[in-house]
Amino acid sequence: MTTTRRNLFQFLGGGAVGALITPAPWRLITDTAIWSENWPGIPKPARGEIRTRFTHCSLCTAGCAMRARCVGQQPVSLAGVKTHPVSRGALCPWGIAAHHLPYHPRRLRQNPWQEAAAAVSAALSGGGRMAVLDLRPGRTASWSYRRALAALPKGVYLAPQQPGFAVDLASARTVLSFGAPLLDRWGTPGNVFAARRNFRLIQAEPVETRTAALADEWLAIRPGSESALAAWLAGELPLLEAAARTGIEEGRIAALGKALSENGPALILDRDLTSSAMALNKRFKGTLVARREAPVPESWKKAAPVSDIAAVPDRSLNVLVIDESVPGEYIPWPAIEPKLAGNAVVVAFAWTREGYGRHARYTLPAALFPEALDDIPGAIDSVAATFRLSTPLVAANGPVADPVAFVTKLAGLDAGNALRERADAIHKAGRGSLITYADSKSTAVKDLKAEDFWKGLNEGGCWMEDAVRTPLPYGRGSDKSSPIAEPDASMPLEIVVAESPVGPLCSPLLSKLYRESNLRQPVSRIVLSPFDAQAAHIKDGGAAVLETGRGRFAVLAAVDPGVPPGVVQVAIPILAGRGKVVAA
Amino acid sequence: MLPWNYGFEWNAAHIIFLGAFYTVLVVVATTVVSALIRARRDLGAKETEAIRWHSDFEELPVSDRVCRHVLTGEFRERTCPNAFDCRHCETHGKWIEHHPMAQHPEFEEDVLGMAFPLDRFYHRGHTWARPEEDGTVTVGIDELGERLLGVPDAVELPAPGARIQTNGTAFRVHKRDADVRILSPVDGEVIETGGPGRGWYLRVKPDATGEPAFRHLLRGAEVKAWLNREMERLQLALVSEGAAPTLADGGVPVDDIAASYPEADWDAVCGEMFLE
Amino acid sequence: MKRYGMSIDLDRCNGCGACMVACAVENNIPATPENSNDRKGITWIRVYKIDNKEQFPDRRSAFVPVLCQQCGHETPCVHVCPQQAVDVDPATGIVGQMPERCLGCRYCMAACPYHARYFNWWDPKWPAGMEKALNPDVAPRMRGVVEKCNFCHGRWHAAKERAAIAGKREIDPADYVPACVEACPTGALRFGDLNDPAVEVARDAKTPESFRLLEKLGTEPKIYYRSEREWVREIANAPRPGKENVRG
Amino acid sequence: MDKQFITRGVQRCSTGKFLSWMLPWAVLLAFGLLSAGLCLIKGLNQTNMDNRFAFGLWIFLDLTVIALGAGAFFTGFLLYILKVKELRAVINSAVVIGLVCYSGAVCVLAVDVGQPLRAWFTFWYPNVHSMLTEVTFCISCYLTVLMIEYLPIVLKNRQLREVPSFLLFEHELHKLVYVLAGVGTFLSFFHQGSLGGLYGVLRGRPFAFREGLAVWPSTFFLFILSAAAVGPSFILLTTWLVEKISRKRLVRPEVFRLLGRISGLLLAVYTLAKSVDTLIWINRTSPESGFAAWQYYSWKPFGTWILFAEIVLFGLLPALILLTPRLRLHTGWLVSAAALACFGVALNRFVMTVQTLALPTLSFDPFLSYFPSWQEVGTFLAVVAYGVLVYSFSFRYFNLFPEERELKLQMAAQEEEAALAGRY
Repeated sequence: MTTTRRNLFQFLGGGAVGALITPAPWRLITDTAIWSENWPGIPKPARGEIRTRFTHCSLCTAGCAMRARCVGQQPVSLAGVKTHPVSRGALCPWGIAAHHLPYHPRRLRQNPWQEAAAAVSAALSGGGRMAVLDLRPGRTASWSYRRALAALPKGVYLAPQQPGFAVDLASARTVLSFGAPLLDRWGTPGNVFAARRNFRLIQAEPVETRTAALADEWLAIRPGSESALAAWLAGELPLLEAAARTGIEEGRIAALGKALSENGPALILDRDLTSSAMALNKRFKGTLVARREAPVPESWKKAAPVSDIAAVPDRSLNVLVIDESVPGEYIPWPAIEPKLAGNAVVVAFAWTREGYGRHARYTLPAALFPEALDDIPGAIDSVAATFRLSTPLVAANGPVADPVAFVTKLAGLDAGNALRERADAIHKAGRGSLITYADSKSTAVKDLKAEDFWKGLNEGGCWMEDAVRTPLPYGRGSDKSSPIAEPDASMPLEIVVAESPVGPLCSPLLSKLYRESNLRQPVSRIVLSPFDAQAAHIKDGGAAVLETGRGRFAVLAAVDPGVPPGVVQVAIPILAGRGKVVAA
Repeated sequence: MLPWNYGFEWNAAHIIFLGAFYTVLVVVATTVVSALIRARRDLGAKETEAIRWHSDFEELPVSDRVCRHVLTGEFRERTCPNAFDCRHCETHGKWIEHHPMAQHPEFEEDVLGMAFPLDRFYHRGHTWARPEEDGTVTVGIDELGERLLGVPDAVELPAPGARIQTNGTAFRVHKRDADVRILSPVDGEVIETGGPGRGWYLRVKPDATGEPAFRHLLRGAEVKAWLNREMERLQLALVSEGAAPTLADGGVPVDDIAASYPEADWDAVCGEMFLE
Repeated sequence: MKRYGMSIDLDRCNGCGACMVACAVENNIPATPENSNDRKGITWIRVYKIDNKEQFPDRRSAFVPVLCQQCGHETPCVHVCPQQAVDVDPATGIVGQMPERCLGCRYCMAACPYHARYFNWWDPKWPAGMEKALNPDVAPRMRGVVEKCNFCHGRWHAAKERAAIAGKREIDPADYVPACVEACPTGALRFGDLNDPAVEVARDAKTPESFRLLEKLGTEPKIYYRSEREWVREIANAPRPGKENVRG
Repeated sequence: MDKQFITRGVQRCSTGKFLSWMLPWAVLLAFGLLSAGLCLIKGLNQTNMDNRFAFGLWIFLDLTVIALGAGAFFTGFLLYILKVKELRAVINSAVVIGLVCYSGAVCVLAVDVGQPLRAWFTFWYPNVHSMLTEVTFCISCYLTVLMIEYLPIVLKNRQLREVPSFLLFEHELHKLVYVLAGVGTFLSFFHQGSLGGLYGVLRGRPFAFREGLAVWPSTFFLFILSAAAVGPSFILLTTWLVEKISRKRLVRPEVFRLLGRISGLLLAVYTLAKSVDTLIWINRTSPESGFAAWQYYSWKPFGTWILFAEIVLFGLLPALILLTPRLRLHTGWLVSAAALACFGVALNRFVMTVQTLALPTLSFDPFLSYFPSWQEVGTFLAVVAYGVLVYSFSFRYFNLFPEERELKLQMAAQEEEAALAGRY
């Protein structure tokens, strides 16, 4: 027979129908689902060999040990290191997302190094005075600044005041905290939470912060009356008056005094660790100890002294270099500005323009965690001296300028090797031991060669002095409590800081804590009691202006009956003080 | 959904649910397909005209579907069950056995001033059929029809040789906005076509001759009764289509009714009168 | 046959949010656009700040992490999903969501009493370069599908593989811990197999202070909360509207 | 101009007038399509729905229009299965309404899901235990049936039936239409029911959760009842509207009354069933899942008034009116009762969808509120406009009311008599 076209069609048709009763075409349909998985614009995570690397977080002075899970060289997640004796495997939300920092959209992209250098040397040519503001003193980099400034004719080294002591939480049994955010990114979180089980926490604070919420006792004291309570504890104020001023029943106050004196060792803390309340530790044998620093090379000792910004004469600075590369205690600009001479050159080293960059003539992009190699000074709660590096996890994403190199270059000093020199000095001193995380071993320094010590530090090791408690010589500072402040009428509200100092918003994912859950109070929001809100004609969620000694801030107001009248709850530490709120 | 798909199990839930689903699909599909097949078959069997007439007949108002014997007053009340095809109507068959319709010459051929000669049979769609000596049948539009259409604007006649069937379309007439399908009074084959001027439209070679072949058509005494009825219907139609009720006085309809009711929806009027 | 569950000590949670961030990092969950609100974000684990509805100075607050409660009986979301995109793994008792099969009808979200399910309202987007830092073990989800906590399925899978490589049949309990539990700095979150009486979680679940959310619904959640505070334990029950939350 | 397409002997307005009526609706439709397009292209972030209010205006719309469209299946059932011949006067109109409602609902559902391209997954991996699967299967099958039922109406168009094959197909299909009516009834029955089940099975939402028979919660049956009850009411309402707008008599008053009576009977049964169900729910179902029923109604604005409105004001009241023969004689009463009934079913669907989601389940939940975005409203309006357009078109060119021509002649006859009476 001859095959006609008709036969062909019949064959094809039959084939098609027959195919329908085999799984093949149906499977095909099923597989098209995969197509709708690969939605356009969905990034594919890079695959590759999984490595583990160790470093220390330098977002704050806690310097928690970190285990980075990397694909090749790229860190994809961070976790704490359980074997670290201080941080004990704990990380805060900022630390957990720190590896996103290099990709932050608001990061600086230009590097006007030449112009800045030229302008600075021009300003110094006439024998001008140069100052460096170091937001995190105590680092090796800080030593390099001080050495450079000592070499310069009129160099001044500025840094926020550091308490001369460390806090030994582990041995405290009763802790009285005047609004110190003890359980919220204070000191080294891991260390605090480990110690928490051993002490009774009494939080004296006008608003219920995270710490107050979990404290064994919350003394909801009247705003601004901390000093009154302190004064009573110092025996300078009768109980009745203390009760009257603080709004706490006499019974509870008395019980507090009893607890501090009988259930020792006691510890008294406040938010910024400077106020006279700290002096109470002398009276109650507070577990404060002398702060200890890791050894430094002898040759470094001729360094510029640490001076307080307040001590600098007004309009005396021709050049101010601000090292903002590591987040630290923020000195408000109004305190700095008067010190600058006319047309002073201000150079800020930062990762974003949103800090001092707003005021500086030049803002240079500094390398930041986890791109920069730096060391981290001991936290307030680390009793023993410690030395650990935050070794870079990723190459810098974009142009970076090294502030230390910038400053030391002016003084013709080479500090490129400072960390190594410091490490050698520590090794020479031969005290303490090196803790390595990969093998979770602790090796005495004297059993190590300098090379291996340095290598160990770079692989995410931590040097710790063997625990020695040097009791604090309570000489400095008066133990007299300061006079109780009288509220002034123009600033009717007490500004109370309810959030721990936020690190840099290092990752877009931190929106989970703010925009996506309202778990934490954003810096742009204040919280008022219904009374004050009503008085100022502010609605919940409405816009408002917060007036403080530090200027006026446009904010969003939230109303919460949990906030006491007379208090405005904010999230920015530097705003603490008195102020008033008006509707925008 | 199919045994080799994710999550399919041979359990009651799946079997009942999917069983019901597939049954529904099958039933619906079968219905549509069988309708298609039957339609195709009808098309082949040249059923179109018959079916059109039947569905038209169903659409007619009950008042228009009355039996011819009601018109004459012989029955009090009866709706035609056979779509005006009395050839298959037992009632009609029995009735005329007992009451044979005599052809009396004394019946006048003039009804309301319209000529309705008795030498022919009338279809209720206003056509007439006249058997000729040579066995053919002449088909034309009756006087009332003529007057309704007046002088047609156009006429579509079937070609000689075409088949026409009772109650099917014989030919079409266009008048003003009216496009009227004129129903055929007989079955047969067209052998010659006339036209408006010539008093007749078709000459047909009928399939059957003799009385039974014309049993479904009106004749003799019925005509007048029927026509009176038709005049009422015409009047209603005219009124409902927006013409002034001037026929009310029983006056004689003018030659060209269409012309005298320019405002009336003539399409509707003709549709009504020609049973479309 | 495992029954993975979690115990959450509300007296330890300080609401720091580490778990939420760790979860987002682990599961490649992007941030929502600036203009979004807390009802369109994706937080597989979400820490709620709750209070005793009193005024100052009687106000007391606590923090409640809420994640998928992994209902073990009549699991609401599993029953309603029209295309089997949700299932319970009999081997682990974990309620799994298959985004690649999800149609985005959101019926499961209406069905979930714990609001633990989240919809991708936007295309997933990360700042330029940040996609390099995504977790290779978890595929990002496309817009228009529902997702939820699956006890870090990626980690479970990895642990399985490691066990297989080591030639063990069971995975080492210490080797499989969800990201939130690992991240919790206060140790408020604990994770483990509720069928294994040796683990802490199983013991926590039996303490008198422990409770489960909306237990009376009969969905047998596998997340156990505990608190010494009477008013905190009240959250286990249905809402009781007070004047402050009855709004027009 | 388009006269030859209009059924012979019925009066329709001029083409110009018709177009000017359609234009605004067409504009509305265009706007709605724009909104829907935005939702499809940019995603559902265009809406104001969120993780907590996962369903919004659209689901409410779907449930409501499908309840109102129930007239199609129920009338078909009465006419072809129970042989209630009078209903032939409205069946075509009912079919068109049903088609409009169902196709509208399906379109909105397609926009409402996050991944419309995966809609077929539901057929491919059906979870036969899910009410939504039942809904999807029924709605798609029944829509097909409705389209087939709509076909004869279209093919009966004056010009189309000139084509022999159309004429014959229409004729043969119409002979088999009772089969379709039967299937349609079956499907629509389960469809209405599963829409009710959709919420009734939500164990996690004690406000909506109900006990029931076998796999079906009581809401399954309540939805069928309420839909069957308001279906005729809605046909009554629309027919009356069309009569008013087109200034014509389309059906005989007896048909109106019949529709009213059917509606009234079923509404009475429904109201009774609903009350019993509510009592069981308040006293047993809800408390057993740990929720005191009173608290649902202490969240403003949803006080007990909503329960009262649902059962008494929009249930019992219209039922009584429709069951009172004396009142049935007045179109005013009939229409307003029908309107009440329709509004009642809408309110019931609103309560089931919106209130269910607004009420908190966890003790630290707030009471939620939600307001649709303009894109949602636009899509909603698109369905309305689409309905009006399709219905108007069908009304003009197809024979939706078979008795229209006859009624017209009757009117003429009456005028005639009046005229004669005037003369002598």
